[in-house]
Amino acid sequence: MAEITYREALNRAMDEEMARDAKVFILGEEVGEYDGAYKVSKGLLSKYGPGRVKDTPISELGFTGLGVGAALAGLRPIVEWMTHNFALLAIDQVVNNAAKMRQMSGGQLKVPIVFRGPNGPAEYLASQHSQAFASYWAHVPGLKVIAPATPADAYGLLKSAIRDDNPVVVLESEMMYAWKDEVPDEEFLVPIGKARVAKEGKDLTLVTFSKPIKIVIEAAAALVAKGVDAEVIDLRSIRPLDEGAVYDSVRKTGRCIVVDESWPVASVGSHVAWLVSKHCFDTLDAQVELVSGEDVPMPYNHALEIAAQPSVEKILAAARRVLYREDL
Amino acid sequence: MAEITYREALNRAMDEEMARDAKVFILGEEVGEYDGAYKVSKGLLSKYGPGRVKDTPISELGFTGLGVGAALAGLRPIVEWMTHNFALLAIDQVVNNAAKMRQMSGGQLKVPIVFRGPNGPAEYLASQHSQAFASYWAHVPGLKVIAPATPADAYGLLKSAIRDDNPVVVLESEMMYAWKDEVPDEEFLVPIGKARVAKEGKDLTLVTFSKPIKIVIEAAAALVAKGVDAEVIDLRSIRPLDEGAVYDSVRKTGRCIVVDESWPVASVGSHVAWLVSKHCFDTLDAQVELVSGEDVPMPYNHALEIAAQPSVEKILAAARRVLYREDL
Amino acid sequence: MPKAKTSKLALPKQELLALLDQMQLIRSFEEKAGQMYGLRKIGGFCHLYTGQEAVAVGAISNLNLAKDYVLTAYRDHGHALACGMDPSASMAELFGKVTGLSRGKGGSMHFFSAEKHMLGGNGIVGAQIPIATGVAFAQAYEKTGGVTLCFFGDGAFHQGALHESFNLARIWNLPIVYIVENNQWGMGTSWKKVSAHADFSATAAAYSMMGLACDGMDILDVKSTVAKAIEEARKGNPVFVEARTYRYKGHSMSDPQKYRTRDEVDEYRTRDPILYLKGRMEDEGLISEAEWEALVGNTELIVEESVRFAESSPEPAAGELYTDILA
Amino acid sequence: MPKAKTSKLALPKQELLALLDQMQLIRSFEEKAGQMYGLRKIGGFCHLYTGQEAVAVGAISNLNLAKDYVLTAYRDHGHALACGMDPSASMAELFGKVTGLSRGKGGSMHFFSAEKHMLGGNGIVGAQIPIATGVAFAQAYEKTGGVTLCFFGDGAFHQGALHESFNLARIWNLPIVYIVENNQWGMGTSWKKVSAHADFSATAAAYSMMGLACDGMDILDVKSTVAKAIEEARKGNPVFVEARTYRYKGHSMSDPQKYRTRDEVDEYRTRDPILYLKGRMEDEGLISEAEWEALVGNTELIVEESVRFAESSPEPAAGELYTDILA
Ligand SMILES: Cc1ncc(C[n+]2csc(CCOP(=O)(O)OP(=O)(O)O)c2C)c(N)n1
Ligand SMILES: Cc1ncc(C[n+]2csc(CCOP(=O)(O)OP(=O)(O)O)c2C)c(N)n1
Ligand SMILES: [Mg+2]
Ligand SMILES: [Mg+2]
Repeated sequence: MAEITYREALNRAMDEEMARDAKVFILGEEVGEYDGAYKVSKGLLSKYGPGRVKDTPISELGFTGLGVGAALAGLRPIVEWMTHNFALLAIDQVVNNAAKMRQMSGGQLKVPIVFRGPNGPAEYLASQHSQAFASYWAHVPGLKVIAPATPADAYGLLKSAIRDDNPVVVLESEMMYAWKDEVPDEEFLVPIGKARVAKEGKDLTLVTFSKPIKIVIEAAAALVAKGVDAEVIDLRSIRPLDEGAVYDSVRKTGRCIVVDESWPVASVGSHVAWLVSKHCFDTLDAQVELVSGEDVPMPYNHALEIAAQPSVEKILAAARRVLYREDL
Repeated sequence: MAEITYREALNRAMDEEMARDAKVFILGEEVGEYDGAYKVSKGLLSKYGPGRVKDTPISELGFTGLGVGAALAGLRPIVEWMTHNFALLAIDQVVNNAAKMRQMSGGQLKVPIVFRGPNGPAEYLASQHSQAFASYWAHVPGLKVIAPATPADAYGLLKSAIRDDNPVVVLESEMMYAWKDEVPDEEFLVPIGKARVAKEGKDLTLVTFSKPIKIVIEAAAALVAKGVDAEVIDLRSIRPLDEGAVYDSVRKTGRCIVVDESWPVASVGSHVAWLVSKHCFDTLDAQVELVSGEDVPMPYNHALEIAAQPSVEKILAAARRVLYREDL
Repeated sequence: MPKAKTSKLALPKQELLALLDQMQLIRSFEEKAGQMYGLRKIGGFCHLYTGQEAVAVGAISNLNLAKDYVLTAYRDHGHALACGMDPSASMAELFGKVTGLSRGKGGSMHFFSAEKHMLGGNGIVGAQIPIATGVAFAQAYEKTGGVTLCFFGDGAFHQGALHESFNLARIWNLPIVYIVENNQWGMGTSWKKVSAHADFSATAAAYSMMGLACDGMDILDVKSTVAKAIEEARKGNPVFVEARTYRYKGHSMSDPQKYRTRDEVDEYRTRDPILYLKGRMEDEGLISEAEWEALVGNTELIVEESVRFAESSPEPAAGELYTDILA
Repeated sequence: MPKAKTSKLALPKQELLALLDQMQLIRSFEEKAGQMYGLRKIGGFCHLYTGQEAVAVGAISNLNLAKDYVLTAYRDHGHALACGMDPSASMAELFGKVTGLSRGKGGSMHFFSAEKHMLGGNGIVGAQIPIATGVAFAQAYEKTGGVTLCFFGDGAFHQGALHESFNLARIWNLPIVYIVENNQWGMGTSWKKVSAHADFSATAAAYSMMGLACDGMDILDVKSTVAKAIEEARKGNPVFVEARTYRYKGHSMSDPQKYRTRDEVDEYRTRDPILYLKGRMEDEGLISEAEWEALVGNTELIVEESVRFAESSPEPAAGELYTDILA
């Protein structure tokens, strides 16, 4: 079992799937000659050639729609968005076409396509380049949405996404690409729709997805030091959502904090917080808290930028509230 | 005090504001010679001329961005989207520019612009033409979002929106345009950010916005007949949200159902349901329920189309659950 | 501008009859759909194709739908029928019945046939342009030898999607023919008012593409022009064709059409694509009045049958709300 | 292609010196910004303008910024300085300080000056094109007599926003000059690989617009070409200008530039826009070595001062996170 980065894990997934199925191809800005803006597609051009690794012009709507058409006609495109920020230019093709073609055609068509790229704030990138759009994709029936938070999940979930006959949106992160962890050498798939218990615990449930897993694990460790044993749930899949895994945990702990780096209003985070509030109403010992990105456009200044994001300290503050313990 | 339609109320608001301020102009598809796809801009071309009522090509991204630029340079554009479905093509200009220009410029610029048009399902329009996108706009700091549900609010809120120095998104509805009600003859403004108690009550709080107000009022009437006195809150403004008005009501009634015609996941509805669950945790006697659009693309078939939307029956079913009363 | 008649009809009688028959089928189908809309059997947006029949039929008659594809916008009944899709299933779709093309879920704007390679029926103006470009990409990728016809209106021309797609098709040498059906109105907007240039097909040059124009009221001109375009496209050179045409009815069934004069419509009706071909065939003795009446009678039977089928078909079951969403 | 030198410099010495001075200021500023990035005083995406100075300076020197406007993309330091924005506030913005142009909230990609009519600094490729079109709309609406210059890169050319905007500008006769700074690379992508045609400015014809090309390494050519374009634009005729240029540094500070050769860069450095103008002026005895050294020394002082200012300025207070969002 080798330690590889999240970036390498995604790369390995694409490489294996391209080797396995000639219908799989990649398109996007800088995916070929440049090896990917964040080097996720490194080496694939030289291995599979320019017919299967397509450098596109900067035309998000056009090449995303082109991917949808190619999928309708039987290929299995992987569309790389340089970041999800730029995907707003292409969102019509995802929401109005990729997600609906099957339904509008009464089940005649399928759209096996993957849309992937980094989502959420990185560092010093200011407001147009630091947005987390999980909620935009999660909102839409007809899509699947995944957010792997470890190299192993990046590998196993992306492979499942490429083999899925439906459009799958993948939320990655510039900051996560360098994260390293063990990934089994033999091939495996991670099923879409199953959450992961990242840490077991009995006093409090922390639910999150994507990059915030890091601070959530840190917060859980800090809580352990204070005698609080938190369970950490990594959702992994946002649509479909593994509601059962979350409720099972909260029914055990009686308390829940959701952590989502997106803006709070109409977010995946507040949705999950409501689901828990509703389905665990009888067992909850405190309100469900949400630690989200602040409700502001991201500033460039680094101190402000950090203040705009979820943090260990914010999670601990929420824990104090749901545990009614000032001392934490 | 005259009875006028919602459509006439919007028209009167635009007419008065155009008369009052020469910087106000309208642009969009069919707003001029055709008098508006839904006749909301009727007569304005003949009154104000083609310089101030601009028929655009079908170029949502282009003319929306043009509006943003015109606003930056001192005008006060009203951008009509034929429907919010088509605004997905323009969403980048709203989210990345209109909402952020002030912040990115460190407060130097302002963007006084209104984006308006019908949102949500009408009838027999199938999946691409029947979407409710409140959550997409509500998610974004830097925007204001309003959803008038009566002719008087349509008039008073749209006037406030046009005078606001910030980008304001207005959610209307094809189905509401013909709704008729009394609107005072004298000029008035409705402030953005204040909810309205549409019906007072003490047993249960029903929270909604936009078109579902109709079935919510009907459901409240049906409940009265069964001895349940529901309070109805019409949010009117989604961003900013009048949280206080909602909590005051729920603290009184102890029970809450939110009704939102959007898809449920990461919706305004589930967000409000979480806010209530959190802020009224100590006073809630039951879980907060959400009655939303079904989590499916809208079918053309009318029976299915109706089944996909919130209904009086669905609200009553939710009421049975939160009141623990099978008999309702 | 109506062209001077070409000297002699270049196609065999059977082919000409087939073209005439398809146009007439569309005409009857659309007229019936209009009636059924009036009777509230059909709801929502219903965009009829009458007046434009020569474009879809002429262009699509060049295809081999075993490998070629067609995509268009919401004004899609004509293209569907020209692709050989079943009139009864089409009418049933308009009625929202489960026997419809899309099981009653798509309606007028969303006709599809996986079998006939007709991939919509798209309600977002211009959205089919990138999608069709992707279908052509798949054809090139798989070396199927197929070509894609992408139809759109004069109103769609100004969408950014067109610019992005034309560029992609050119740099990747995709086998696609873009056909703007310039019926001169995008809803109530005259194309001249919103277009920076008077000759759409001139735009092709900006993308190093072949640009062709044809008279969309003359099916023979459409057919031969698109044939030439297809030949070029099969070599990997995308082509842009403008077909100047006209729609007889309002934009959709709910359009009062105040923006144009009765005279303008009447003027075009004198150049009716069906009567034009029929006249040409008569001139050369290729159709008798009896043959014509048989043809019309036959299309009417088909259309009557489609209504009977649609009427008597069941609605989708309630559970259908949750099906056909994910594969 | 470098053009044959025009026979004689057509501008008075003071104007030429001012152009040289502005280009040199940008050069020094950018080199300093690069150093400061290396020292981690600046973070994130930082796109330097070295090599392209002649385009912004030459074009903007034609403007009256009391009524005219400038918009560009994220590679915006050069345009900002050419608009006369304060180098110290600019450097402070790069440092994220509250004394910066945007109070430290925008950073490198989002330089703005309401006063100097520089409206960004846009990080979404192509997004400034519709916005600039709207600024020009406001100028026409208010009959200010002003014109808008909209700069964008060769990579932005393929965005749909361009097509939509060009059409709008033409049909509404807006006073705008679109300038593509064709520095031949969009990140690591050669413009030739992703462009359907070799001559960008030919595209203008598709929109019935005047199209002009100039040598972006020759400030005099840029200045006179854009002057001509502005004259036309002030009459309500949008114009499209291609300035062929080159960037010396990587796309942003984090780009290893494997996609191009050292030779290609060196080749362009021999046509350096600053040395070129300086050489021309020397040929005609319009600048002495002492004058040149004074000029360079002066810009260096300004840039040193900008760093001192940025260094010593305070960070925004924590509460600034919640300000400048709504008006
Ligand atoms: C993106 C988008 N914008 C607007 C509309 C509303 N709309 C439907 S059809 C139409 C006019 C299209 O005209 P044209 O492309 O010429 O096609 P035609 O109806 O003439 O066949 C408009 C504006 C839409 N469906 N999609
Ligand atoms: C919509 C969008 N897509 C992609 C990017 C990422 N990106 C930033 S700059 C750039 C290249 C732009 O090249 P060009 O327009 O030639 O400008 P230059 O950098 O050469 O000045 C890309 C792809 C972005 N910022 N916005
Ligand atoms: Mg048309
Ligand atoms: Mg470039």
